Amino acid sequence: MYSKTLIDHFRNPRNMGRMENPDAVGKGGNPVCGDVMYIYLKIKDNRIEDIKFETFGCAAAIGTTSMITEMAKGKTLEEAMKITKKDVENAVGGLPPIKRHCSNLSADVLRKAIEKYLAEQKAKSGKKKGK
Amino acid sequence: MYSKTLIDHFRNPRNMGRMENPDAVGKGGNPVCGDVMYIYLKIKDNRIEDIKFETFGCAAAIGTTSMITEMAKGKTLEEAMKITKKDVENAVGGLPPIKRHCSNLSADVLRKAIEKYLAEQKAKSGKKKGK
Amino acid sequence: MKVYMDHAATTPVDSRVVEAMEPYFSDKYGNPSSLYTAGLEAREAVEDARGRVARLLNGAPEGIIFTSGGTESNNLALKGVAFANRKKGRHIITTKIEHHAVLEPCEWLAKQGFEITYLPVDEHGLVKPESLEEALRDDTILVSIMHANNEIGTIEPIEELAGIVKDHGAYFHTDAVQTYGKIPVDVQKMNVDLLSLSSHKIYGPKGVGALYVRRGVRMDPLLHGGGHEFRKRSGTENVPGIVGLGKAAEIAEKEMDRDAKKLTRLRDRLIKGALAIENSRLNGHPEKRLPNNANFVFLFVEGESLILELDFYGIAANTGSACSSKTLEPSHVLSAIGLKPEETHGSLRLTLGRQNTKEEVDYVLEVLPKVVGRLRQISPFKTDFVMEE
Amino acid sequence: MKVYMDHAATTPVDSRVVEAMEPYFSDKYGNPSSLYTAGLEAREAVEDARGRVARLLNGAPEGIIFTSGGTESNNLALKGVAFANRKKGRHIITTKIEHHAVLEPCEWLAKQGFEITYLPVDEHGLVKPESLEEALRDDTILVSIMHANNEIGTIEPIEELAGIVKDHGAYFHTDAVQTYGKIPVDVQKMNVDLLSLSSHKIYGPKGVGALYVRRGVRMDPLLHGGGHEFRKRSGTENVPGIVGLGKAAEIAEKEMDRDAKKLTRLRDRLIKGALAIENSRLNGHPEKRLPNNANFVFLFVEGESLILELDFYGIAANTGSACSSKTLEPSHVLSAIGLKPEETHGSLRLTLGRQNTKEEVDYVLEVLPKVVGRLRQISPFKTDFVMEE
Ligand SMILES: Cc1ncc(COP(=O)(O)O)c(C=O)c1O
Ligand SMILES: Cc1ncc(COP(=O)(O)O)c(C=O)c1O
Repeated sequence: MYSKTLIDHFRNPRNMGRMENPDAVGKGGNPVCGDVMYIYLKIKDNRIEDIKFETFGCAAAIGTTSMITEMAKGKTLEEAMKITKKDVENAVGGLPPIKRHCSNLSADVLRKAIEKYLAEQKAKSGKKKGK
Repeated sequence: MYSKTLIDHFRNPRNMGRMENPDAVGKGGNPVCGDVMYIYLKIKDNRIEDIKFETFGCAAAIGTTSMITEMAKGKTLEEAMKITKKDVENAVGGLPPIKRHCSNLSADVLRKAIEKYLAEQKAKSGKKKGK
Repeated sequence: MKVYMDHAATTPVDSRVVEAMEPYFSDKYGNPSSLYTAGLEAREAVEDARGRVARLLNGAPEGIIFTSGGTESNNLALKGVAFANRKKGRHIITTKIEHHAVLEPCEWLAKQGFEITYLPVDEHGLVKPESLEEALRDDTILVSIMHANNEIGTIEPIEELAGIVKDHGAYFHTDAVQTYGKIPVDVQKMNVDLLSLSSHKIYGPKGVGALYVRRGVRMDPLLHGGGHEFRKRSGTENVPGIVGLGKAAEIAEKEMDRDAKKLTRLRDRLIKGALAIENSRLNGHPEKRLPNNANFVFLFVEGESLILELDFYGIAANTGSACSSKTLEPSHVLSAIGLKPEETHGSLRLTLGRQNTKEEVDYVLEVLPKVVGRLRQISPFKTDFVMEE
Repeated sequence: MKVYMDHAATTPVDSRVVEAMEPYFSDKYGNPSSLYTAGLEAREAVEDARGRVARLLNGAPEGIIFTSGGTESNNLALKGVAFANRKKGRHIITTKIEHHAVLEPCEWLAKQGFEITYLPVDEHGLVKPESLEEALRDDTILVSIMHANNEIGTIEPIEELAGIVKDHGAYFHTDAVQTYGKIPVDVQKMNVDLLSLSSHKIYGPKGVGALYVRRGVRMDPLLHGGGHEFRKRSGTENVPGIVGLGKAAEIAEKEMDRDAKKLTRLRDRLIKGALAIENSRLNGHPEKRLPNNANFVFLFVEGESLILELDFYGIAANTGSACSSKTLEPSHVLSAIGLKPEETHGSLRLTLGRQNTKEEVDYVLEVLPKVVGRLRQISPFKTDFVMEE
């Protein structure tokens, strides 16, 4: 059912846990549906310096979130935002069809985190300018 | 399915074959239905002196006809006429329900033969009287 | 000597099949729906079998729906298509010589408001393509014609018959229970939408079969439940049974051609020998027949007696006689090819299998005249069925 | 250590059962409908099994209809009764916690013009007799309530429920797939007209089951064909499967009481130990539950993850989590007893069997806290399901 890679990420999740004072947080999913991901980012010079995650959900949800943290770490925000669901799916070696939609949300969550960060930065610099 | 007794009568039919110059013949069944019995009688002093049969049909048909020839042989006509379907069925050690009706006709055929014989005798003696 | 010649009724399970099944009883016993290792193992075995079964009919694995046997496959095909398409139409076409597992569902569907046309066959049991053409109507939703007949062995021209239906919009189903694994079956070439097969006719275990369903066919399930078998047939998968059917298909794929050649030779020897008995006749088509099927009429004897008598000689055979059936009705197939009722009583079916030998055939040919002779001796009919008065 | 604790899903076939089945594959392979010795031999084996299966539910052997499993038995009961009695009425009563093999046929029947009432259950999964009384109507033809629930193990008061229906004229069916062979089942005492059972849940082979039908019940067949099984279920009999079920019933008759006592002890040890994990809860009734069933919720973890993680430790278990189902819907049973969706995700079902030992239970109790702990560490929820914004 699951690839070796996915199972490895499920069993040995990378970058797992909450982050103190993150620069950005992305949240996605819904406990009612059974999959919730939190992605925490430390950003420096437009680059993801550190990344952490917490996931409530099935092996696919945990494994793909773990995977994206590896993929995103060290990338620029622009690069990181280009990571798609499909990229994550490919990186974990494929997913059962039924898992593609609801459990593979990490790319959205990461993008949301970055967008929020960028919007905040903009607002801040706007404020600065506005001052 | 069939009792040992029936199978024995099927495999080793008693009194089997056509009879030359019988005193009476009973016929029953229908080739369309798959069961036909002929019973031939030699009668002397109101008693069945000899009896033979021919049967086209299933093992139940062959076995029960064979059985009735043994039961009837030596009996008076009155005694022989009292043999019922049920008597034959009991004598062969029972029959599968589905076989009770269509294949167990020999009692009827024997009765028919005797009745015909008695009617002929009556007609003959009537004629004699009438003369 | 023990001679089993009723392979159209059922076959012994091939020892290689038994061996393949064995681990799945007490060792790899997981439920294929389960997520843990034992479940995945069972799932893999089921999917492996699905692939093998599919390959032997040249169809997609996703088209194979495992069932409990030929009867369920036929019921699923007929009722499944009927219920799902009844807004389109309520007319179904089949033939007079189908197995009861097609005729009875049709009669039940007739009670539910469907209209059934039963095509006639010629004296050899062949469906005439023209009769199908004539019977097709705008509201015909399904045509079901068997690939080969189980009693007389006649092989129908399915490719041609399905070709007629192809542009019409009705689905074409064929009951291939007597052909799959015995002669080539190719759903692409035959152009069929649904095809029934059964494991115990091809040296696999009883209690398992399959329905091939072409992608896109609209049908309701017959067994509703947990959504197994692509939501078309629910129920915990019969894993050892399915593995057994898969193995039987694999063996058939390799050995079918060789078997068919051998069986044809034996069959022809059997037919030639048996027809030397007087007042005998061959039923079915002289050439277009299953390699393993011989079906005779021996006048003036009755089939059930014949079977029991042969059994004493260790020979297992079958008959279309009314006396041997649960309903006391003579074979509808023999009637459909024009036999009179009194003739159908004397029918004998011998169906050969993988294990049968020339010696066995010769033994049957030695016993048969004796047995027929003895029963004719008991019978009042010797030259004709007329009852003298 | 390998620990199988998913016996409600399926069981290993008992080695005595395998042994009983073996002769019927390649040796005594006759078709029970055949007239010759091999056929009679097979018939005898089938009837012998029928007697054993009947005895374990205190019914007449003629009431046992062999099927391909629990799903077919349920479908046959529901659709068979519905179609044969629809002139009398079109109302059927069942419950919200039935197996899919009852719910799905009901939904299909609803599309065919039947009306279905789904009774609610209380927080322990019990059907309230009053709710059945209220639901009964003049046109109610069938009531179907399961004997024990497969997920939470709650045992329903069938005797009382069937008593309510008795004088009403509707038939009463119970799905006893999880009870037959595990706890006493007596169709006379329970007053049921139809009862479903399945072989692979009681150490028999997959692919066989039975429906008990009380004499006089009006029903249509579901599989039409050659008229097997008292004309109620056609198809060549799965002889080895039926023999296996018969043997499994025979063993259960002898060992059920002893097994139930042992399993209850193990189950209670398991429940006590597991509830020591914080934020955990037992689902189902505290007493009226199957001797082998334990069902928990562990908050803040998801069931599929739990199953996979346990599998790494060699433990086979089950969950009602949506993520583990084909439809991505959470368990309808857990919802019916009032669990919130986020809670159902964390459900874990452990069902014990004949082979399980105290050591295995203790191993599970050692592993379980670790596994739940690890997943909670990964989870963003630690004390509540609230998503902070
Ligand atoms: C042509 C045909 N169709 C269907 C069936 C029914 O198959 P099964 O016995 O597997 O239910 C048979 C055999 O009995 C058959 O010969
Ligand atoms: C209560 C209940 N009913 C019906 C079934 C279906 O039985 P089977 O898997 O034999 O089709 C099951 C098991 O899956 C069950 O637990």
